[in-house]
Amino acid sequence: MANELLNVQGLETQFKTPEGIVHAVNGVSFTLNEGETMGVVGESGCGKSVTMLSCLRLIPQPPGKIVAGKALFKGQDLLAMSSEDIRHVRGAQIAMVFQDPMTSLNPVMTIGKQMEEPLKLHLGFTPQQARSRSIELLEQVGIPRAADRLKDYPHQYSGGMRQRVMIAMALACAPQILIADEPTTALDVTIQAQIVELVIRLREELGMAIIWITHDLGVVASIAHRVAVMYGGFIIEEAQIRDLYANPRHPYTIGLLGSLPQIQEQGRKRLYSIEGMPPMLYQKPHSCPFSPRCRWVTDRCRMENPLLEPVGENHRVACWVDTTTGRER
Amino acid sequence: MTNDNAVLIKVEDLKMHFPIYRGVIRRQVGSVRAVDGVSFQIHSGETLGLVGESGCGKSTTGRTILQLYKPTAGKVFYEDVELTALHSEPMRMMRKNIQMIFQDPYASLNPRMTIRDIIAEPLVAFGTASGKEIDDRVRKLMGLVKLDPDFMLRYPHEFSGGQRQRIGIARAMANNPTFVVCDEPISALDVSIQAQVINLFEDLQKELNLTYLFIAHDLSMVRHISDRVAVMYLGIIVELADRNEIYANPVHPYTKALLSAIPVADPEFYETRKRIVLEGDVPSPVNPPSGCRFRTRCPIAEDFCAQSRPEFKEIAPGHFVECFKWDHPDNQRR
Amino acid sequence: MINYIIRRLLMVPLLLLGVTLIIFGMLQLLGPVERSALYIKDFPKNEKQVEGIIRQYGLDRPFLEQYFRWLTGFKNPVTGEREGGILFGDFGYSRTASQDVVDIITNRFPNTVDLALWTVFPMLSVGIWMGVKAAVNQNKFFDQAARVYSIIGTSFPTFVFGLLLLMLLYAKTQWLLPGKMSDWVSQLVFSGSFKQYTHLLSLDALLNGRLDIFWDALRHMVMPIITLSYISWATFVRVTRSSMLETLRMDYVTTARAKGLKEQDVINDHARPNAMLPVVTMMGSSIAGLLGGVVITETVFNYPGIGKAAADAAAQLDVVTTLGMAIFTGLILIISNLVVDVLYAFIDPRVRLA
Amino acid sequence: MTESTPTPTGDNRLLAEATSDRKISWFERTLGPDNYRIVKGLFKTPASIVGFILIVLFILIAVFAPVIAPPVGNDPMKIPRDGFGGKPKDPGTAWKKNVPEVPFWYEPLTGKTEWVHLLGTAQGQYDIFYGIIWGTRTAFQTGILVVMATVLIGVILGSIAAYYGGWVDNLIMRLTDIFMTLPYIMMALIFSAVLTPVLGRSLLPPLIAMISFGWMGYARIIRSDILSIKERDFVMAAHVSGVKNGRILFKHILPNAIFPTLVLASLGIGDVVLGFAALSFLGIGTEVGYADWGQVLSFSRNWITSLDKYWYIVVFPGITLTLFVMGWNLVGDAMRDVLDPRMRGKT
Repeated sequence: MANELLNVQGLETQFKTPEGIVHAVNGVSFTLNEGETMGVVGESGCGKSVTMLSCLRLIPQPPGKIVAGKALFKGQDLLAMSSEDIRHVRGAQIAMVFQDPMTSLNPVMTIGKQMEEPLKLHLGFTPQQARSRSIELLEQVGIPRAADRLKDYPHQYSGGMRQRVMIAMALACAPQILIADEPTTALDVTIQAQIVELVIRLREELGMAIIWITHDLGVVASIAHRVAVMYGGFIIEEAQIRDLYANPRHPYTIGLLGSLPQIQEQGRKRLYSIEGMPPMLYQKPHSCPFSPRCRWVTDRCRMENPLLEPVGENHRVACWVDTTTGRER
Repeated sequence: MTNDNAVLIKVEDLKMHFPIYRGVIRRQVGSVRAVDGVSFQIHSGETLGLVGESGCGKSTTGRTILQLYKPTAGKVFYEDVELTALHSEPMRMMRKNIQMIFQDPYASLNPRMTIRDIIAEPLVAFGTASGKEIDDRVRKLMGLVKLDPDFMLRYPHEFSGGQRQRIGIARAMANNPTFVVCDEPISALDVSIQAQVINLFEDLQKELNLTYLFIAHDLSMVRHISDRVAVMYLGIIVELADRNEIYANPVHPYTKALLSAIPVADPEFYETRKRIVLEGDVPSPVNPPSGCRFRTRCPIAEDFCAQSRPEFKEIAPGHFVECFKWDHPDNQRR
Repeated sequence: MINYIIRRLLMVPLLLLGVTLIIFGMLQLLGPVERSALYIKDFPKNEKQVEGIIRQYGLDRPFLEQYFRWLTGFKNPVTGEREGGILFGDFGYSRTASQDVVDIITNRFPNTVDLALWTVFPMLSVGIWMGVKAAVNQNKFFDQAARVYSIIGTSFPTFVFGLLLLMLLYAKTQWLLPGKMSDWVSQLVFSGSFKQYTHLLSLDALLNGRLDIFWDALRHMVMPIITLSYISWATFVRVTRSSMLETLRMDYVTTARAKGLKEQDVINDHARPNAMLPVVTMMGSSIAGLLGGVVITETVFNYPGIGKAAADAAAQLDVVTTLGMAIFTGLILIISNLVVDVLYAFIDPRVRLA
Repeated sequence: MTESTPTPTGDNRLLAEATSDRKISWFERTLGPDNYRIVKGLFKTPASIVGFILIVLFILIAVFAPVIAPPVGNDPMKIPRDGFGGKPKDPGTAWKKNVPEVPFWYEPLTGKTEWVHLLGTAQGQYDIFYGIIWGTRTAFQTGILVVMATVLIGVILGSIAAYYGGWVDNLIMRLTDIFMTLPYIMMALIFSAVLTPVLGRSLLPPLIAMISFGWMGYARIIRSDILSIKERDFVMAAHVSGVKNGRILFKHILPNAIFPTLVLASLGIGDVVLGFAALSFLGIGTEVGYADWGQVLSFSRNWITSLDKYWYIVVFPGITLTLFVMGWNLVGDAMRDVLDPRMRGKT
């Protein structure tokens, strides 16, 4: 068994809004092993980004607040360490890439300066060392004429190129974990393919573990080893990639996969659709958050929130109903 | 599969260039060639999918067909009426038949109007209903798109994205149109909501015998809903064919790359197949490449591709391609 | 960038033309005889001379012709010298001050510059510092205090504030003084033994090594400086705070934090430079405002700058003098706006490299 | 134009989605969403409530001025004078000449039966209390008039620029630029000075001057708001629905573009009154003795060396003016939050 790198236990995060407290993450636990790529899938508002930002304590506080939980990175709790210590983890050992490359780079700072920052900060590079390393990194992510382009500002790069810069910057200090928060959502399909290929290549070269957050079940299928599906601030299903797509067990996962048109489809099949809307999370759900939309729903689902429990090898589901038989477990 | 129904919409060499002004005296220094000569037909009762990446001109095409922009050149026909030649009042009357559904459900509803007023607006504009009839009709329309008619006095901000999109659809259906341009109607919605809306589109089409122009960047959804598919790149249509044909036998190198770049929700798929990854970015529509638009990123481009624009050629019944090397061995239909 | 500057430069003559047209246009409300006051030095007026001026300057002619003559003046057929003409620096003659308007400007402008010089730094730095600090400590005590201050500051009329200062610091305690200089200083200055290198009293005092005079100059300037500052702080706090808050929500700030930067560096290197962009424009117009004469503050403290000259003339309905002041300050504002825009282009790479 | 990229569906939509489930009161339903938001903004924070109370207080003073300070002589806007003596008199000094009628509230409140100069007199024996009470009417009069006129000019010019575009737009906007370049107080001063010989000493010269040089901001804002609303999808949707141009303009574009500006502009009354008082203070405007705060304050300019003795000429009208302006600013601050474009649609 591979070494455990990140172990999150019972993470809960809330946001204070004028309308009330939003329970964005309601007790999420997972582990990430060395060199492994974990996909985190869910719709907007399911808490997938907030979970990962909470691990690095990057949610704005206030209005956000991490209420409970641990995030053990190599045995040390990221949520309990001093703000000085977590700074040495951020960017050096756990790095992040964000959704929108247009807004994630500082518009009034040159690419070079932004690239050099983590190198100087975490590795103590001299300006010259940082510069030459930046050039190497940019070349590694496929930016032509890297040395010249260090002087440029973000607005002089295209969207795809900017995301490459973000990736280069994240990998500058050879982190053990790369958290990619919807890194391809804002990009066009062909550029998206470029970025996914790039990350797969870099993963092979550098061997870091990746957490890939997305709402696109297709993108995750092409890159992840293991997938966690989130809904209403919970992980509701978690499995090895092939297992999840072949044998989805949670009604939500089944619905999500069914609502996608199949690429091989010939005639016109009606799409499976999940009726209703995602929950609002103004209260911490005490029943299964998916129960109002679920076609297998039982009385128990409306009373008690199921816990994530194993249903097979490396396959865990939070559901009172065994969807293969349609009976309560 | 060819469609024997009558042609409903005919687009001939449509061009839409947006001028760029610069300087103190606002001199025109160039133009964004958003749509640069596209031709196609849409048959009654079918769905034509229009796909491409952002900035390729697909939305502009849809809006220009609706005469929301005055096209730079080209003609658009609805049945026998040339829309591009109509003055504003006759064109307004045509809007009974031609409708549109917008991408952003948050921006396309006036925040100061109730749902009832929003849906009733086309009815009032054409005087198709009045007084109490309006309420009845609004209730029917809300039922049609599966919204609770009791919500009709609410305001848009009280609804979620998917519900708002249904309101937009109800508004478009108010005067029983025949042709609807759907401009990326699901791209702003959550995955689980997308299927709901797509199913609604299909139900409405069957029920009301609608013709759709379905614009999207999501190729798998387009394949699902369309009868025929047109692929756009940098202001032109590079390939147009029956949906099974284009997905099974893509000819244009761009279509191939685009299809291979679609994320497929099947991990096994990726164990067997490698995708074609295009190099570089889309050139600017202000200054498109000479000759073939795609040559700067094309894996099989040759020098002569830069010289003139290829013909939009029908290489098989109903299968059009704009490429010099359509009969290249790599490009052969299988 | 070059294009941008050229475009901006081309705007200057256009603005000047518009400004002078508007100002001269206002005169059309008056009759030709009143307009002739522009050029009359004698008082009481000699009717023949008035008629002569009306004829010479075409004051009864169509507007554009009048305007043209006003701009360029004319050659006196007898002496052969040019008379009048705004373009040639003849702003007319001030009846109330019994001197050429240009002379008023050259006498008074250094005083306005002197005051502006000492006001700029406290005015800009404190307000911006407060705004940044308030945003960083959003909803904490400092932020609340800054917001309260901002509301009170923008509501407190300068002249009321100024009068209260005078009441406490001058009338009651005599710590600070209104006006520009004490009598002994003015005697010294006029006697000629005090060398005027720059015509800015405070600087000249330092250059002459006369700390006593410098101290006197400061005592006269502190009240106007405080008055000008408190109100700018109030607006700067608000603008800087909201700009900073907006910037702190930006993705690139999260990126910087995710890189592991110290919070202080995140704010200083990433958030603040971006948040300052809109503030820079306001800084520019504030400095321009200072140079253009601060009418109310100068009047309250009896400080002999451009603004007070304009206010005094206006109160006596001396149109000629105020007109001259308006054209001069208009010119100053046009130039400083130009400088600010160019500077802005240098600071923001998106404009510079466009 | 270039097509917008698909809206990214990140977790930032959490709030927008969440609001749709909110309970909606009958109050909100009656007012409509935007008006409700504005009214709610009025009572959002303690500060804005204080501001609202201040404004209401001043309105009451203006309305009930004849009861609070019974008019003396024909023109109530003329501050009554107790003789012609030069030196100001302290608060509480008995009133000798032109004694006003004693109103009903006076005795129970002060315990006196004779009128005194409640807040003292300025030079020339102008009663400061009268100046303040009746000056409230002047303040509202000038404030409302200038705001209405500047907004009207701004809306007309701004809408014309936005609607016609092209050279019309260019012309109007360059004109706006030029007016913006001119220093406001200075130009108001000059224009008043030019107008005074023509119109005589009255409220009119400073009012016209302030209107002439005060409309540019509104023209700019309204133009840009209209332009951005014009590009919004719901306007295009109205076109597609076959709605006629006139109705689109009046039902879809103008209400969405102009209401926020109108609300903010009406809160600009405080600033206008401030500017007007400044002009009066500088000696421009109404004839001496007119009930107007700036003018009462300007009396103090002759007593600068002895302000410690005659503090009441500054303090009472100064506090009144400050409170008036602050009332509008407090409410305006809360409104700006409510109407901030970034906050729109988030309730």
